[in-house]
Amino acid sequence: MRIAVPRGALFKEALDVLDGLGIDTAEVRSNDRKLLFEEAGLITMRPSDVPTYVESGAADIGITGKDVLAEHPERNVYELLDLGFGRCRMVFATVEGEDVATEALRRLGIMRIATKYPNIAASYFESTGRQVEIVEVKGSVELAPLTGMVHGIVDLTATGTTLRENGLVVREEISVATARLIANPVSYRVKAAEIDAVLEKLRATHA
Amino acid sequence: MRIAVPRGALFKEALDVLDGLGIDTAEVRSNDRKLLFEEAGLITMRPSDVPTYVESGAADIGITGKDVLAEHPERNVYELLDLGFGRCRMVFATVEGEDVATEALRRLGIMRIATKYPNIAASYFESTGRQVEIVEVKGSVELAPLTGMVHGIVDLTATGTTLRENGLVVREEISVATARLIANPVSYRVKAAEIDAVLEKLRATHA
Amino acid sequence: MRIAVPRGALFKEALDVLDGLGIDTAEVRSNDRKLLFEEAGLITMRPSDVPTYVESGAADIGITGKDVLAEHPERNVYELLDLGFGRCRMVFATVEGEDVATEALRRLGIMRIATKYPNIAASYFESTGRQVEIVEVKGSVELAPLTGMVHGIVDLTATGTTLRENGLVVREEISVATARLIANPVSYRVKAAEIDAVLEKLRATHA
Amino acid sequence: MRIAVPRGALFKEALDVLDGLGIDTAEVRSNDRKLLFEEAGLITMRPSDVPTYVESGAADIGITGKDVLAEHPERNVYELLDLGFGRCRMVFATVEGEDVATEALRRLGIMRIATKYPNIAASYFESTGRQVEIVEVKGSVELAPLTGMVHGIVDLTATGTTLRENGLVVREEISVATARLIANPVSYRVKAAEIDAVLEKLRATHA
Amino acid sequence: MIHPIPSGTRDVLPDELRELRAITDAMRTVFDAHEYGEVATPALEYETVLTRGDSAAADPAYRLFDEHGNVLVLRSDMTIPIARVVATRYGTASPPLRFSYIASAYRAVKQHRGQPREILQAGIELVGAPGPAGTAEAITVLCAALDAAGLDSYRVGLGDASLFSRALDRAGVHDTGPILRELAAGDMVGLERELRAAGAVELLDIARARGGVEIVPEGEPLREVYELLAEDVAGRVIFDLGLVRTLGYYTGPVFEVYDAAFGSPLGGGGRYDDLLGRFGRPLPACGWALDVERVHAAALGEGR
Amino acid sequence: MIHPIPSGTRDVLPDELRELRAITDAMRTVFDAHEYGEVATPALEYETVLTRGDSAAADPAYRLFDEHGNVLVLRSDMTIPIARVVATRYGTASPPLRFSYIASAYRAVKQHRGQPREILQAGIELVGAPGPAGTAEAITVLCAALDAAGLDSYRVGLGDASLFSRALDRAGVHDTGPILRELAAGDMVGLERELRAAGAVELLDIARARGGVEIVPEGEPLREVYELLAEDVAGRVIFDLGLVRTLGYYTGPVFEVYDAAFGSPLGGGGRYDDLLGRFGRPLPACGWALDVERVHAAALGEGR
Amino acid sequence: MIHPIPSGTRDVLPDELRELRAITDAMRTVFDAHEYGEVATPALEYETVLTRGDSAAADPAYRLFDEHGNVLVLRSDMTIPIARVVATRYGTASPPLRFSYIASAYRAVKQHRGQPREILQAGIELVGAPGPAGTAEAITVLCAALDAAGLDSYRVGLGDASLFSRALDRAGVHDTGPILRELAAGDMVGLERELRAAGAVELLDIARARGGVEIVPEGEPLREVYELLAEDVAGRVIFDLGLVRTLGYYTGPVFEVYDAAFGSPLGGGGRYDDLLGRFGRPLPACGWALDVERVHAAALGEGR
Amino acid sequence: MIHPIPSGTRDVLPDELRELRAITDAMRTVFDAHEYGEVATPALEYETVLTRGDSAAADPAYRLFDEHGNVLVLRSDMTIPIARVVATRYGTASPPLRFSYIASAYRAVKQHRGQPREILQAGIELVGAPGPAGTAEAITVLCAALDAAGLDSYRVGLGDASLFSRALDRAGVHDTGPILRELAAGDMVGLERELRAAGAVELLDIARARGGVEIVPEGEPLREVYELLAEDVAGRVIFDLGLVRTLGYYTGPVFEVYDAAFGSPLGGGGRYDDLLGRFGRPLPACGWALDVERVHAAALGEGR
Repeated sequence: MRIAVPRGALFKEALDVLDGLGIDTAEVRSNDRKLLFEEAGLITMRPSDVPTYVESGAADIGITGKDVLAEHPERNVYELLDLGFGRCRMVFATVEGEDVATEALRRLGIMRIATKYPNIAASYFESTGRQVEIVEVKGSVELAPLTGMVHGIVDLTATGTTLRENGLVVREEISVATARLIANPVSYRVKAAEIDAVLEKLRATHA
Repeated sequence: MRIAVPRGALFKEALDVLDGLGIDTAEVRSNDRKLLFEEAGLITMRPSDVPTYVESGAADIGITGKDVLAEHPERNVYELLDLGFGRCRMVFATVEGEDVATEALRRLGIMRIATKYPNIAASYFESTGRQVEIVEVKGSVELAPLTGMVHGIVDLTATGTTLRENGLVVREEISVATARLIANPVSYRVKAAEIDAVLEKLRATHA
Repeated sequence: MRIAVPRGALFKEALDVLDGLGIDTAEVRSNDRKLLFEEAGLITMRPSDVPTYVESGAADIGITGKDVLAEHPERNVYELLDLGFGRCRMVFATVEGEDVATEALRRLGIMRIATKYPNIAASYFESTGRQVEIVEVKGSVELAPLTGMVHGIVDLTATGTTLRENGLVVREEISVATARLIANPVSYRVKAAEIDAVLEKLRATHA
Repeated sequence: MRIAVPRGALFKEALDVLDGLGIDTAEVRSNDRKLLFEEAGLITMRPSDVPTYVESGAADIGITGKDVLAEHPERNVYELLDLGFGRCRMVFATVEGEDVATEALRRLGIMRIATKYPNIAASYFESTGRQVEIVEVKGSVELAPLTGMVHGIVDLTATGTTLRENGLVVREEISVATARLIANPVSYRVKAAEIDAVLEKLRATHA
Repeated sequence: MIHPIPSGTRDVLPDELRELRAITDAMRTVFDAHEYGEVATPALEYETVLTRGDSAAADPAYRLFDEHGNVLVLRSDMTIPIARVVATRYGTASPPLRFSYIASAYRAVKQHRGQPREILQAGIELVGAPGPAGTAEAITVLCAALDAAGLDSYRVGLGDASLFSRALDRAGVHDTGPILRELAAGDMVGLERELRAAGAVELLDIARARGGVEIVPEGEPLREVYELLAEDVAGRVIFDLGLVRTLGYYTGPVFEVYDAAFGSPLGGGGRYDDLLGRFGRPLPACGWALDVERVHAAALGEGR
Repeated sequence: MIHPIPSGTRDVLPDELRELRAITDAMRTVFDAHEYGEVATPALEYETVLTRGDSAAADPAYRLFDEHGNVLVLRSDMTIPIARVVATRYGTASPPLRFSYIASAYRAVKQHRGQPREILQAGIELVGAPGPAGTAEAITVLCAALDAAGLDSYRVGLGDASLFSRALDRAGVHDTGPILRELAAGDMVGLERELRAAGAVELLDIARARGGVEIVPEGEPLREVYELLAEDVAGRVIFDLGLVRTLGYYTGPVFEVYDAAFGSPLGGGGRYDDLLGRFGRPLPACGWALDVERVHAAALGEGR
Repeated sequence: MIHPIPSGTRDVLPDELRELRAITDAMRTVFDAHEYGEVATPALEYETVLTRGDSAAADPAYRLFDEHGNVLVLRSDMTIPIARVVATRYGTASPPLRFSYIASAYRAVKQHRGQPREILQAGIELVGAPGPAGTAEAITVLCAALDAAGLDSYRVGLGDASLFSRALDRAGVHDTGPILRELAAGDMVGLERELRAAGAVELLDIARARGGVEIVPEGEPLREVYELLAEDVAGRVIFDLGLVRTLGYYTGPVFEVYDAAFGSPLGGGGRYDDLLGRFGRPLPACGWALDVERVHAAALGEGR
Repeated sequence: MIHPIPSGTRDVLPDELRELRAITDAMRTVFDAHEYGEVATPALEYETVLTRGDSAAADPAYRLFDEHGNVLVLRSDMTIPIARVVATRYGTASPPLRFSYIASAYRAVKQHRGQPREILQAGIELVGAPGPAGTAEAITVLCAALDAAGLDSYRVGLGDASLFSRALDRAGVHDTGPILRELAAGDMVGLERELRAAGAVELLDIARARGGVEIVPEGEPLREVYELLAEDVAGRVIFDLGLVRTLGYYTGPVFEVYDAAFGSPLGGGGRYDDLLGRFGRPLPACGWALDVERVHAAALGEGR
């Protein structure tokens, strides 16, 4: 059985989970450049690639954030368990002081929003009756309103520190995300016994 | 005038270019967390966000790689100068040994290709008469063929070291990319004198 | 008030109806070439043109056959009264003897049908699960199957004599048609009193 | 070989043509109700049905007016010879006096036209830059403008008498139509010798 | 050279547009005076949004797909788009809300029928003002707009979309579909047949009744509306108890504008107290739309 | 020169087509042997006809309009067209009716996902033969077709589309929509949340149960089906009590074909005892479809 | 209940499909024997690709948009898709290349004309074999396929798409558009008028000539083709010097199949030596397609 | 409840619409004062008509089919429709003809770019008045409209669509396609590469020149236009010798409106002396269009 492991913010805790399953993560912890650990059955990658590998069957199961899954609901993977760690909030934030986004909405009919999560942001504002223009950015979203490019942002935040440091205030909370265990649909059947064994152990720990 | 500066592989050389223009980059070099340097007129960001800021007018000019521009030809920015540095090749690579991609093409009619550059990859294979299924990944592309998820990859490589380390060989070279100076179309006119001054200095250095 | 009067099979009885309303039809009866009788408020035309004139408001009311109305349900006219005369049947007929239409359906998957009523014919066979190819003809429909052009016909018949003379037998009856009084929707309101007076007299006679 | 013969205005002269080909038309001339004359190889029908029978192959050749062919250019038949008789003009006519159609065009932007030839009429006005609303009627077209339903008509006229009798004047002539000999495309090849024999005789007479 | 435009559409040149603009400017002045704020919505709407309002709105002239394969339609009227706007953008605003518009709508018409597919409409929607007062206000603004457009001899046909259904209900008829279908089609022969089959042939007289206020049964909302009308407005009204508007969202009084100089209605409207609820903001409402080109043609026709 | 073809489609050249034809010919021989008569239907169907069968069938890759403005779609499977054929053309024929097909179906897939939109399917429909005998016959023909295609290590996942709904019903849960939505999405976290909210968290174990016949509760139709299977067919079965097929018309036992050499199911099917009734001819039915190109890819994968 | 299917399409039930399959299987055996490798291409192609082959290919029955707004069409024949395949996928392969197909094509037909829009075609393309040998090979395979389908009395009309143009050129006529348009429309009256206007009325006799090989002028390629045909094949030929195929890509000999038992041609083809070049791989080519359902109808008609 | 509208479109509510109407009313007063008669054309045009004007007009946001399968598009600007009107409806009228419009246009934009697809435009077309006098009149009306809209700091970029082509011609460069493509794309790197390959790298300086009238070569039409401008209008002009408008029909002077308060041009226009001829009425012409919402946003931005 092959497991897709997220590097980045979820990495450490994901490895702890694997330790709990009796998987030897020593090499993974020590080798920053290697990605594929055949012996341990692990593949490390960016969290947003985890559903891609699991969906294709290149990994049987994997760990990634709910934010990634929510932004790409079209991925055909099974979501087996909420691992609880990596808790973050998806928020709508603007520069502190008068709310320029609302004023733009009234006089221009629309507000511009920067985000890495265009699907989540678009459906959130649509559901609350506000017309927005989504500007997709790949890097530090908090920069966008400071330059005047947008009226506000939608982004994931753990502690809110980065937002505060950039003079942004959270205006609305959209949702909460944690790490999830996911599985390939074929593996879920033909490797049912192994996957169920993993689930049992994790439930004992995380439930 | 506001300038969008790419962090990452192009960062150091981009700052050297700015030094040559007489811009004080000391604070930028020393402060890893700050993004907006009002005094120096600089905004730092991921290379792939540079065209976004410049197109919107949030930055008047910016520096980014040709690969970013080629993957997103719809961005309405002016490409003013080839800065020459940051030279990389866009290549098609597969696992060394027998070419599994070609065999897949013959019997299955199609080969699967992982890439961060779906537009470039798709149009390359289309132009060479090969049917492909593009798998877009966000992180380390070289991992994908090792797991069997794809038959080959299209990726940017500077030295080829990462490819070699992962047992991949370059089968075909697609194009070459270097850093470019770009400008917002309105700034290009209403700030013509300032932009031309920059260009003159850079041409003296880079041509 | 202007009345559209059908020439042809319904002509005589339509004029009798008008006589009953106290309208002087003498000139109409005697003049075969004149079409517009201003004084009597009558316009004579082919039955299939009656809904056209009434819908446009060029005539306030008119008399025509239900077959015409059923073939053109898109005409926006009010159907006020069944005048009872001009009774005909819409039938499906084929050449007597073995039913070539059914055999065509089995081996060729389709049967060809000639008709002046393509809408009625198409919806009838569709509703009975048979695939047909409609051949629209303008003149004597009964000729079509005799030449081998079609496997059967859909046509209006009063007595069945013409069908019999041409060696055709009625296989199925589709519907029955009689003459109807119709009105323009605006006239129906702004000339409500006059139209209601007509209706009252006719109901006394025809109900 | 089977020949489709038009009843109506072209009937007499069409029969004369057939006489010239050595075909015995005596029974056709004498029997008004019969449609199919197997022995003589003749089928009689409305001129507008002739292309239908010939296209399907139910008749090998036929005679009909150019107006019928022009209104239905989609019919896949071969037009072999201009027989010269049955000469008529397709005209645009309005009520005599001030031209109400032109005034409607200026203030309402459009004029309404009644016709039995919607395709010919629509393409004529389109080609002359006038916006029209076509009202298709089946019977006496000259009635339509007298009732105010339309501003003008497009119709076929031989002598212009009917138009004059109804107070209409020809404003423009659209085209001229005569009787034509047409053939089924398959018959044209597999019965080439017989058809060429007919053509030779007719050319001797009509050219 | 021939450069055709789509059937059912046309170019409007300065002479005609000047006359049409005089009409719309006059109407806009009426709307402003009555405080109906003008709104504009996209020409294209999702079909699923329009059919939420009324399934008959699913048959406009032009339909296409967006890049996700969703069906878009060129709007067939402005009532449903404004209902959508109210539910989406005025979710918490206090009623009544008054909106006006001057905009093109698109209709499906048959080939060779020559009818326009692109129709310039002027109209209002009064949201959150219940009838009969709301209905009377809408009819009053309607007559003001027609007067402003220069029409002399127009009449307003006034009926009630629920009246006949209620009568059927009282008569104990449950399967009303076939009956109402014949009524809507204007087929009195079919209506009689269906009523007879349902044992309620006596209701035929209601369906056919047109005339003065005396034909309106006591207690009907139509009477209350009538009493609220000023004399000049009331003088325009013809009652018509069988009046049915083709759009399915009407719930009470409905009206249509007629002019003897034109063979079809010039416009119409009515109460639609359930429509806003289908979009998630239940509020009573009433509105109407006029076909500006028909108003223009009728004005010219009257002048003859 | 570049001459692109639509994304999600591809050309099949003689080398590959020969291998695909060997598979379809082998399957057709199986169909003939079991007396499943082959039918062909139009590639395009009216959307309103497909959605009568199943609203999920309204989301195929390609939609267009006919000359009357009706929406046409390239069919997304053959089950609904065959249901239409039975209702329309076999209105009075005596059941059971056996049909087979080898035909392309069309699917909506996201951009840059690289999945095919034009899918060559081989399958059968058994109409008028009630379960469990009908179900067992369909599974038997399925395994015969897979064997004929040369697959060695395939498995057939077997579940029941109604089992979980019935369990919810017994647990007194009425608002099952949110629960079934999570199950269909394969979101066990969401499923647990919804079950907990409905006070039925103990049902989570059913949704997750996969294994041998021992996991099937006594009295379930699945047991009867299993008992009717020959030994070699039975040996292919994995029970999966949470198995849900995306198409909404399934009413009882459902199945999916898996092969470790391929990351997605190779095909599947099940009982749909209500579907024919929606088209006016109520008959029980069962059927399945295989994706011929996936079967081919799995056969090559097994060979490695 | 009524469940319509798009006009011009139909369901094929087992009785009929068995007869059609017997025909296609017999033809496929002929194709295999002559080493024509079968290919399959997407049902949908980009309109811009098809019109590169021939602008007349831009008028198929069904057109739609992909998610980028590009126009897709259901292919109207297989010749252009195979030309695309050769240019795209066989850019460096050595000619000659032989391809066959059995596939549906889609045609625009008028309403109420009842003609099919979805047409099952069987055909071949012989790429890289220049005429007359290539043409003779294609006609030979054509007759073998018709024989295999069980037709007895068919004839092959043989003409040349360039013959009349060359005659016009020799007569010094330059503005050939109006003349060729009349010829293609089968309007001999118009043709005479245009030829007379161009001072070349004597060419009318060529346009009308049909008969044995004696009508073919000396030196014409048609004579060479004829000499290469075996006796039984040659016996099927009727020469027709005015024969024009509606598709514009033909460059030399063209042919059509007739049967007295059917009122329209059963199929046809010809040389198209320029088409491949438009796709970037200049190779001479020749091919034909038969309408399988017409072949079936003609076979039944002959039997009567 | 969510009731989405198509991406790239939006609702305009009374507050905003009042501000937009103030702008369009002010512009319309300017148009009337200069005797530009207002016209209205169908929102939908045949694609074949638009592409006759300019092939780039073939890429609007929304395309659909009419009942005959012809492609219709929501117009992407008003210049081509007015050219069509002139050719079709003013075939014999004496020039000059002056037209104005206030109408929506529709544009193709990429997903997730958030740009509007439905754009409210105000503009004029001056037909039959040759440059430079006609060009100067158009620019004068443009500035009057921008002043009336309340803009303070706008600038008018002025170039010439033919200037660079003429320079290439003088330099003996014939294969200008790749060079002009790079210029239009704003890719100066590619432009330098292509110019170098063509041996004309010295022209790069022309493509990059922006500044006062002094940069305009003697004898260029731009100088004549400039001399005809009143002082206040001339003061708005920035010359830009590399200015290229994306629409292909421009033949001489072209212009664009910039405002530092907005990151994209507010509108633009130019001379198109060949366009009318393509529609059969060869007349010189000049015109421009402003994006009313951008003008509004720039006015608000200036105010900050």
